[in-house]
Amino acid sequence: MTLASSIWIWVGVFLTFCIFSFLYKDNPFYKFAEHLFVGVSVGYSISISYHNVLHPDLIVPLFKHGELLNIIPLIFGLCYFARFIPKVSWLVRLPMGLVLGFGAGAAIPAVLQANIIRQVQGAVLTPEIFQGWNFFVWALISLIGVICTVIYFYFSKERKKSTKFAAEIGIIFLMIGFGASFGYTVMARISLLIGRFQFLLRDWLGIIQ
Amino acid sequence: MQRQIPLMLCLVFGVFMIIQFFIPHPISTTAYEIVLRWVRIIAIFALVLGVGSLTMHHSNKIKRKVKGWQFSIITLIAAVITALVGLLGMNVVDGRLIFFAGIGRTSLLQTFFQNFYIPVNSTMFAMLAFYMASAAYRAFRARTKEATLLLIAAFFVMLGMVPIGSAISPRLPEFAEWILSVPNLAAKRGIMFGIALGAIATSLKIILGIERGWLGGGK
Amino acid sequence: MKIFQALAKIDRKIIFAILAVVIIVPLIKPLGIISRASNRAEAVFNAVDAIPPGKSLMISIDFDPGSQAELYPMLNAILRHAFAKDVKVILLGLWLTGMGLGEEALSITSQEYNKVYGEDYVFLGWRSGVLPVILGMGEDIKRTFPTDYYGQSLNDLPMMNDIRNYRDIPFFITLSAGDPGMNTWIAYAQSRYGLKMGAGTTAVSAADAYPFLQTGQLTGLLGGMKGASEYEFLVREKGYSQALTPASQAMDSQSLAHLLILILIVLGNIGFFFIRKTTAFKGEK
Amino acid sequence: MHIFLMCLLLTGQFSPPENVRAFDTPNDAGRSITLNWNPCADPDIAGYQVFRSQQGENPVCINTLLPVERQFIDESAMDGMFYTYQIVAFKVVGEDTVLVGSEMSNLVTSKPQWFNTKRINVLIGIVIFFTLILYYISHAKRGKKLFIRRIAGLDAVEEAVGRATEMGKPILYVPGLSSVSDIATIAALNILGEVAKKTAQYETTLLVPNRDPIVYTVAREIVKEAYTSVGRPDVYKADNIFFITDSQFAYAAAVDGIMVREKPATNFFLGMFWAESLILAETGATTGAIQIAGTDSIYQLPFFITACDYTLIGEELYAASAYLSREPLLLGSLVGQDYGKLVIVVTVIIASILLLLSAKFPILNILRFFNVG
Repeated sequence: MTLASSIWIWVGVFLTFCIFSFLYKDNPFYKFAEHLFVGVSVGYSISISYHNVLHPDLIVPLFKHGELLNIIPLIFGLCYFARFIPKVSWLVRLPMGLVLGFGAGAAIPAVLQANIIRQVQGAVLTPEIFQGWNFFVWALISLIGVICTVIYFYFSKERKKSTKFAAEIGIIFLMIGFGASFGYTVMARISLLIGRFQFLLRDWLGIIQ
Repeated sequence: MQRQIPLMLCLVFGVFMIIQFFIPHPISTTAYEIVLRWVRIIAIFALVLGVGSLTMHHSNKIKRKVKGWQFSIITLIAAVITALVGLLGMNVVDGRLIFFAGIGRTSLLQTFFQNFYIPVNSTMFAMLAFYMASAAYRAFRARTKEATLLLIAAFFVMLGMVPIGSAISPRLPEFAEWILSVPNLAAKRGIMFGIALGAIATSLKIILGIERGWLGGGK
Repeated sequence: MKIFQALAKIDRKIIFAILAVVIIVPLIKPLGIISRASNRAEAVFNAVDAIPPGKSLMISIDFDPGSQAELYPMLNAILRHAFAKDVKVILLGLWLTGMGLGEEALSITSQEYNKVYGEDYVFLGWRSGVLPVILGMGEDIKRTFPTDYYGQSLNDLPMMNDIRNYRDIPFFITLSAGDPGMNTWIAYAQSRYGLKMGAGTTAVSAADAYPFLQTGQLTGLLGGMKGASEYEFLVREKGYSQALTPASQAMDSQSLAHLLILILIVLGNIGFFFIRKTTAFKGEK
Repeated sequence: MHIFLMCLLLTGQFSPPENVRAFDTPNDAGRSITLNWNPCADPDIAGYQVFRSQQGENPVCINTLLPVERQFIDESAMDGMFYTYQIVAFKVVGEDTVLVGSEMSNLVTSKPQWFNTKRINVLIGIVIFFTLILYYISHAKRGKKLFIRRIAGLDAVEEAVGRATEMGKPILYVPGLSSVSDIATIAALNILGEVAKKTAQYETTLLVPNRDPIVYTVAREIVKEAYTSVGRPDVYKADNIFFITDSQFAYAAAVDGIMVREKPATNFFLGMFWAESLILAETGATTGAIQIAGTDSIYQLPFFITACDYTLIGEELYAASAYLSREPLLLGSLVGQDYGKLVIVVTVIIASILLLLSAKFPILNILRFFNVG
């Protein structure tokens, strides 16, 4: 066991305990660490944005290479500042409209392709299922599961006997699916805690390698 | 005009992006690349909104001496110092502080990240494991047959996905994998169809200006 | 009956303490439960293994320190695998606050294998806007990232000479903690440009990846810290690295903690049924 | 050039790559030609070289490939120029490199295309879904009635309000932790209006803690309006709808505090939630409140389902909000999406039947044309 000598490790340990102290209750130590974090995160974002985007993508092409076409997005971008000037605050809608339109237009074919067409293709039964009984049964169960889940989320018809039954099957699949996510989420949270203990035991106390 | 022009822009760029998807011709791809570049540059400024409103939020707190205003000072000071450290490219090389040396591995920005950002950010979510444990005991109940089914599936996934599961029985990981790749897959695919259709409907409404809640953003 | 009522009143702080013990003890005194790699993890490993030496693997950091314990060991293991196989690496990220982690991982692993920046690996860093970044790289990487993370022009980095867009990337891995991440890459890069990709995800979203695995939109999956440990195991088994394997070391604690949670759920529910039954009985009277 | 001559000289040492086909790469922006070939039978070859001859000039080596390659896409071709290609296999024998070349390929030129035929299925999808959604939205806007079934969760809402009244305890309503830009938040606010009408009638206290300042102002308006609409503005207490903090966990801790102190009879958690869902639902469960949750966050749903008495799952939340608000835009697009689902299910079933039959009757393979299956 060799205690860490770096002052920075001790800073990290102090902040770790500040956050953990929330388990007892919300307290000034937690608030301190949280507010420090928010501040550092803003400063960090500003720095990375400048070095990775603002400088190489805008300042250099515009002022060093004289690519004047970049003035257009620059003007749109500056409109975001209008938010803080009440008289012209509507100008902020210009970049918003452009970006939203772009995003929506890009999303429609992408979502249709990746999440509907490819998934329909995946759900369809193919002659390959005749290769063995398990292929056949599992593929059939999957297909029934998909259809029943979709029926569960069908709202524009009153549920009749058959659809009611299908929706009940659908909820079974949904619950198993949520159960799987649940199990995995438990796993995720535990892992994160282990990660912190590894930091404390390894980097700070030097008990483990 | 304050509404028409933004809506028009939204429509034009939305329709362009949809049509462009089907046209591989250079005329279309050149325009496409220009649009991508513009959006990327505009997106930098969106950060201004975030930083601006956060700064205003905290400085207002300080001005009005709202409860806990002292903590807002910490946020603002931390933000300014970190931004300076990063923008001025401060680096510590062989114990000496040098400026305009970038944001690489010797930079003070990287040191700040590793020792202020990482501990807080990672511990915040690590804390949830404790709440998970206490909720496991006090709240996760098989109160309905749906919840029972959910807990049973979770039971097998939790056991089957860690090494101790396969130590108990090699069947456990197999069964967990079956749960994931048959019923779980079906459920997730069904949900995905719903979400995808919702996304398409929302996007379409935005492009056509039927859904214009975002216009309120400028008021 | 009284036992259950007493048990129901256990302070949550005692449960907190038990969990801490269950995690810490196996970290110090490992139990040595053997861990094997799943087919899903092997698929990712094999895809990286099949990249011809000299070609490039692209990795995207779509997480921040909030999921460091799960995804950071994956990043390290994959980097070691690629470096040991003389596969070049292009690292970038969609999460701004993950950049520091990428920098750290590269500085550690590149030294272990004596890799030269610009020839064996590049760090493209972060660009704003997510969609224009993913879509832009499908057309031209150098126009999307004129410079790397450090501000150097990509034209000055020799390994980027033969790389124009996704067609020159034989395999891609997203290390995804949410949005933007796995779903974004699948919708915009995989479907549109046919990029062959695998995913390392936090366990939280691992179950959501299964529809994509079945359709082949995803080649393989590393799910959470367990997935990271599987990759570490494969890299070690094949002799590519002797470095520490933090995710594998954590698996004993992970196993025991899962057992604890399961026991807590079962105990809690037994108490629940017992108390509910007795109160229902009283109600009938 | 030198190598090229050599390869011609040494032909015959082992069988050359055969059947080299060159064609304009389809569905692209031009400047690209695709080559396919049948590989050498010899397993020991070290790789292939690609030679290109431009407009009948001498061939030049443009790339060297690994022996596993079967295809090469030449992205250095110019549109409108005519090329022929040759694939040369090479092999190391002792100290010499032995080369064997294929026959020259067909004459080929590259050009850009105006329509990506591979994406025709996406185009069909867009036409179908756009039509459905727009048709039902306009239908609803013209004031035509659209049917949405009442989901069971809404009965649970009424029951829960009733129970709180009986017990004389307050109701806690958490409208999620996100902003108004989230559809889930909008849905939560719509349902809040309905709950507020009930609490106004029964004179039950309604507590609404907020994390987002804008959601807070909207929530206040909605509750006030609901109280006025049922004629009980006198019972409305502005202080019961309040802003706590924008910090995620501090908010959760504060709401926990309210639950422990005030012991509400009913807790509503509707809207968008993140990791804090667990903390909220747990405390609520231990105080013995009836809990009704609803969110579209898949990751938080499992916690709500196990810790709450009733949970609105994903789209059920939207449906509940559309049912209560009767807003044409919400209704129309919900019904349009429903028909979209119908299209998906029918496609899957028909395609499955056709594909399974195609094992017997190959003519049904026509589906491959649409890339379905």
